[in-house]
Amino acid sequence: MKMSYLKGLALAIDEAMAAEPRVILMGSRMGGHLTAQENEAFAGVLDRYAERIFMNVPIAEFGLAGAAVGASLAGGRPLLSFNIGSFMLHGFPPIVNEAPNVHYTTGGRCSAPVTYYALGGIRGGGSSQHSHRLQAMLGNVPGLQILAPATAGDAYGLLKWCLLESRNPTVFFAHTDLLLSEDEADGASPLLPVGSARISRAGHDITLIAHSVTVPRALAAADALAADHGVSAEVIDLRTLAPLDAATVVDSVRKTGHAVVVDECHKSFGVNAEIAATLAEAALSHLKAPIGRVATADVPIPYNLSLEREISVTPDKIVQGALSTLEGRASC
Amino acid sequence: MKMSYLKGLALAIDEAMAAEPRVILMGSRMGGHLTAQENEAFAGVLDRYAERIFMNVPIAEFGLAGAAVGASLAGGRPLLSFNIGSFMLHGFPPIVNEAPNVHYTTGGRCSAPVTYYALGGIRGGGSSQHSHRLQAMLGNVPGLQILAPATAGDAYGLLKWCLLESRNPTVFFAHTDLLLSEDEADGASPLLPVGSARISRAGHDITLIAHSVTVPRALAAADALAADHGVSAEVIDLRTLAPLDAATVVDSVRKTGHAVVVDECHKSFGVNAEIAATLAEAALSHLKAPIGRVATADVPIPYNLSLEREISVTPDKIVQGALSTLEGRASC
Amino acid sequence: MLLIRRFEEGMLRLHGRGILPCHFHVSIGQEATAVAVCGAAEEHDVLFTNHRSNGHLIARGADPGWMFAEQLGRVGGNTNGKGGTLHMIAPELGMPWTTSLVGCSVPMAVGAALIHKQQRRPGVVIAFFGDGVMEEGAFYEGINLAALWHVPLVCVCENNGVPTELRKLDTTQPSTFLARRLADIPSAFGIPCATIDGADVEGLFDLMTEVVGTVRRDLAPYFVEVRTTRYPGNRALWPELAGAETDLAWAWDEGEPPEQLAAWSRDSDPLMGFVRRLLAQGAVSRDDVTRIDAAIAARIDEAMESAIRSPQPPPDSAYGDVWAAREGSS
Amino acid sequence: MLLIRRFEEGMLRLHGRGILPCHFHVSIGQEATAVAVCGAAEEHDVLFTNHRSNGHLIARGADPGWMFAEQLGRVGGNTNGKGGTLHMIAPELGMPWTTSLVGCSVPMAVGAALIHKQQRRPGVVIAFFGDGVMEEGAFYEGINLAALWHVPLVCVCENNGVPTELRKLDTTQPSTFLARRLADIPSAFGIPCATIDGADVEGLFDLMTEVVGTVRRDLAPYFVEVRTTRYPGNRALWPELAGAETDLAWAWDEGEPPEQLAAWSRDSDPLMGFVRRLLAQGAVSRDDVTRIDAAIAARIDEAMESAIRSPQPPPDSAYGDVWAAREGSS
Ligand SMILES: Cc1ncc(C[n+]2csc(CCOP(=O)(O)OP(=O)(O)O)c2C)c(N)n1
Ligand SMILES: Cc1ncc(C[n+]2csc(CCOP(=O)(O)OP(=O)(O)O)c2C)c(N)n1
Ligand SMILES: [Mg+2]
Ligand SMILES: [Mg+2]
Repeated sequence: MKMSYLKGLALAIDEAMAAEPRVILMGSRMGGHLTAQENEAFAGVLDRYAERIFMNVPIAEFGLAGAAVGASLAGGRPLLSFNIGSFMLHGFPPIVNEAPNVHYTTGGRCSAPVTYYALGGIRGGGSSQHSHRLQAMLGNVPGLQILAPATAGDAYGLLKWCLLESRNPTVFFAHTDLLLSEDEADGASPLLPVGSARISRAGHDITLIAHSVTVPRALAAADALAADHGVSAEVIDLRTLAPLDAATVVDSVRKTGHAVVVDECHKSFGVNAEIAATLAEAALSHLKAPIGRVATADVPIPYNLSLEREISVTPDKIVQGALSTLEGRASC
Repeated sequence: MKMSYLKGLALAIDEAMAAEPRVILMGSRMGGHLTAQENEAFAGVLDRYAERIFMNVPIAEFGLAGAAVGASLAGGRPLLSFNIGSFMLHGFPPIVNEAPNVHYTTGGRCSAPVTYYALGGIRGGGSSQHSHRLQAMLGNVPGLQILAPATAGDAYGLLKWCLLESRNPTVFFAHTDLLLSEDEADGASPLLPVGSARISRAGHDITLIAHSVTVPRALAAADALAADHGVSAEVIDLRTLAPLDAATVVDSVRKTGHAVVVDECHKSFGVNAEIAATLAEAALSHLKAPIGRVATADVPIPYNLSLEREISVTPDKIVQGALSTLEGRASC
Repeated sequence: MLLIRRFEEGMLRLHGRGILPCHFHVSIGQEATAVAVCGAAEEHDVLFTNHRSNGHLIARGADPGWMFAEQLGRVGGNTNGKGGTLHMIAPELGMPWTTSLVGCSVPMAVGAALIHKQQRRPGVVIAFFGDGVMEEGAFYEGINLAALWHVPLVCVCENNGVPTELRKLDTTQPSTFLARRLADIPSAFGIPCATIDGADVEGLFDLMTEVVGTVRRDLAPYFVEVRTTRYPGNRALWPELAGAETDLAWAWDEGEPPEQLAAWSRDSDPLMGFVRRLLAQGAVSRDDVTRIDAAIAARIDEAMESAIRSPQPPPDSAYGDVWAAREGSS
Repeated sequence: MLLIRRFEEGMLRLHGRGILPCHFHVSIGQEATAVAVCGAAEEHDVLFTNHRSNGHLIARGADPGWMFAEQLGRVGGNTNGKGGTLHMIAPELGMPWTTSLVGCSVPMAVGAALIHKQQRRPGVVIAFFGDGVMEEGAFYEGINLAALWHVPLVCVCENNGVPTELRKLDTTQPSTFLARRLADIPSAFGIPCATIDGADVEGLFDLMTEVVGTVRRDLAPYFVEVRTTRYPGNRALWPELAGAETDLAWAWDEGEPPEQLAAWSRDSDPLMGFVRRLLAQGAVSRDDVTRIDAAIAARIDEAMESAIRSPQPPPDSAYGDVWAAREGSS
């Protein structure tokens, strides 16, 4: 069955709430400005579980993030939606410094199974304050699961897993530019435990390592590389950033000998840095060329759409990065 | 003149406040639990500029961080001390999403020359909530200068530069374990613009890339490597993480062919990842072995001091990491 | 008020033409607040606006020309396409930085006011913000600091969702914010408060003149809650034109507002109320009103068209302005 | 109260021996609050304590043995050396997680109370926190949510810096927090409030019984400010013994407290006051007091010595407990 990413989220929530009465839903809407599509995807869900839905809330990201931790400590399994990811910064004290510490600091006696949801990313006109991609920042927080799936099926499977199975705190990043994308998926797909990457396209000349919105862009680049340059690119969708499936990445690069990391975070200190470092540590002898890093430029996000595009990751830039790497040059 | 790191900070503040009436000092004390030593280092300073000192403040990190941005917008040059770095998380909305955006988002018309000071790091019994090292997280924020000097002289020079010359927002990380360390420095040292690393010890077999508290540990490891293993290690003190002096790092590794990044951040997504990625992109062909990453383990910080030591970066672990790299093995 | 209204109706037309880059906000029905506050402000004062900034800027004297260009992200705006609708700034008018994070402006305004006081500068600081700000913790940290440091700060809280019949009172039914009387909170911190009907521009002007004067004299914070009733076009996520653009002739009963606008226009629109009172007092004639309106409409049309013709900023300008040059070097 | 006092005096002795890993806190002078609140609480209630947790834990029934081990970071504590002084927990007593971030516990307690209500669980939630919490924005976001969701939450604000002469009133001189009457703030959010002298354990017990009962019945939040006067040993950054350990014989004028302690012991110590009243009422004899105290002292000494003998956790245990196993698997 074809399903949109938004519908995948709605279905995961619907099924999880049906299966598990401890699941509650808090916070803001999940579809950004796609109100109509969100309403359609969620039709019925919010009514069906009305007494477990707390979506009419004040503008109080810290308070809500903290309340979600508390709810998880008391035996709830809360999903808190921030809508726009940038607002998650307000909730960093609980998200970074409460939830991920609970299990460890209590010597394994308690845990905080809370799931935070946000639309990460550059969204068109969001300018500097509404376009954050916080996954790299949060990656430096031990004890926090970070998910950034790229497809409807994975969004469904991972979110449902978080709500039903995980006993760790999780941050789940969706992306405005993915919400309406469709792929084959259905409610019968198995739960998807965190920590496993997916090879989205097999190839043998070069590995493109992507996550979230950069996956479809890397796939488009792989098409262009094949069609225009006769290059066979393997595309890896990381899906979960913490825990990271380093083995899949390393194995692929051992095979292709070339790697370009594709990342919507700013380049410096981005997810791309961790992947490149992992390869430099674990696959160095297999690398035939410098690791390319195609990422958002190290500038705040500008408002104007052509400027925004200029500093963003595009299939074109990925193609250029791949070609540079294949020629043995650094990509920037 | 021998000077402690604390004294370097005090002297920078004293001289900057004398030279520039727009400098104000806000927030909490700067020396953590070293009250007596802090009082001695700052003797007189707080009285001398009493009307520009706002150190009796509520527990309101967000409010203070925001107020500091506002003060800088209105023509002040504030220094805001958080004391313990973990509390800076409360101030992330202004620190991450206001100050660094001002210059860019106003098209270069305004700027926010605010300096945030904190004691970063693992401090002995701080447990999970009081031991943060936030420099890697903040590295992914364009427009934010990040300083983490290791010596009294650099602390003095960089802090004074921030207070007098910089027109960009800056986060300055000191470290409890550095505050009492002494080195040659005096008030006549030149201002130290951000963005330049220092070669703390020259060597030719391997490059150890460190910052903040890992610099003395890397130097100790270099001594041991020389004495016990006949290895000549070059030690680089990054001093400023953003902007990063990649050239100094790359040049050194081109020369030695071996690199170990030494970092008190958690390993995954730490500063070490950015440095390793920079090398994998820009110096790959010169690398004779995988890049070693010696960093704090990916676990929250435990309370017990022997557990804390177990997961921390020590000279021993750096020596082991260097030897592994020299043998061509990954260091972990 | 009329210039603001016509500017924002112009924004709705731009939106209709599909050329605004993204979500935006209009302050239709809140114009009196902007006009009264900026009327009471002086040149050296510093103002912080928010995501709903058009009124504040125009009332402060900003030119609709660059404002349209800014809204469109074009050259000729104030930021060369970098800031845009959520970050409308005018440093030349004492509006150096605009945040769109709900709540952040309050502590920033406090810090600015601290500098004004500490450097003995002329000028107070004025912060405009919505009622939603009081749901954010930053507000409380900010007002506590304002009270602690005793800084010259005027907090203008635009409570823009008050039902018509409650507008002249000082309490509302709790929604997501549980305090029934907003002013109770700053009062608890020892900050003087006033509450006023935002449809009453004359009353607003008198009050704001007094408040700003008091803050200027006492160098201490003040909190004003201005209560307005939501414009029917502001009920959905995206603003829309409720029925029709304002026709000032409704003031003399020539034609009628569309049904969805009628009650609001009659009871809650500060602009129509003001026009009606001016006419009733004989301060202006219908002809005056029509003539002024036509001139403003022409000015808006021209500003809008010139903004639309304005070029996109060059792509590589995206890489500039990250780092400010060091002190004294620029 | 006496067990708490002797435990914390034991902490000061451990500190004197230089074997505490780091900075710690004692609640000397606040014991009555802990005892009264925990006395009013029931088994199913969930409690959130803070960095100053010894009293809350002991009053809830925690054993001094594991508590000393936890304070020392040893095996035998409740977290195998991972948590320590800032994170004293007791899941078995309804205290699953302790934050030492000022302010964070309030929203967490609200969320826990939401679950209690939504799952129709027995038990209310009780949050202990200091007056400093009201300087943090999180507090306000938390109480607004508590009022919005109408959750069974008892906020116990321990205002521990009130001058003796003001303790029975409900206002203080503003310091870094500008609200003179703390209760004004929850009141503004529609939350019922009470204010009480923290040296009056009987009064506290009556009040807390009533408050906890009301919250249990109405499933709605309540705020209590408990006002205590700072123990002279709690004035510097590190706690220290002010003069001498408490000698209960001071209650019958055998010997005298050291000068620095005398006024506090006479006017502000809830423990000494209680002992004096019990003696005056004839409810206990001097002998009873002495005997009980000796038994407690022995228990504390033994607990402390056994904790000191307890081993360090094995080094590689540092790498465990990062990830919790999936649901149902453990
Ligand atoms: C920190 C933060 N959270 C959420 C938002 C999203 N947001 C933008 S405007 C708005 C409503 C603000 O309400 P109010 O302050 O009353 O201003 P109004 O829009 O009514 O003028 C919200 C929630 C934001 N911009 N910043
Ligand atoms: C967010 C945060 N900021 C600062 C601190 C440092 N700190 C620890 S205890 C304390 C004082 C708290 O005062 P109060 O809440 O009144 O509790 P008390 O110590 O008086 O019991 C402070 C500032 C902290 N732990 N957390
Ligand atoms: Mg509003
Ligand atoms: Mg206190």
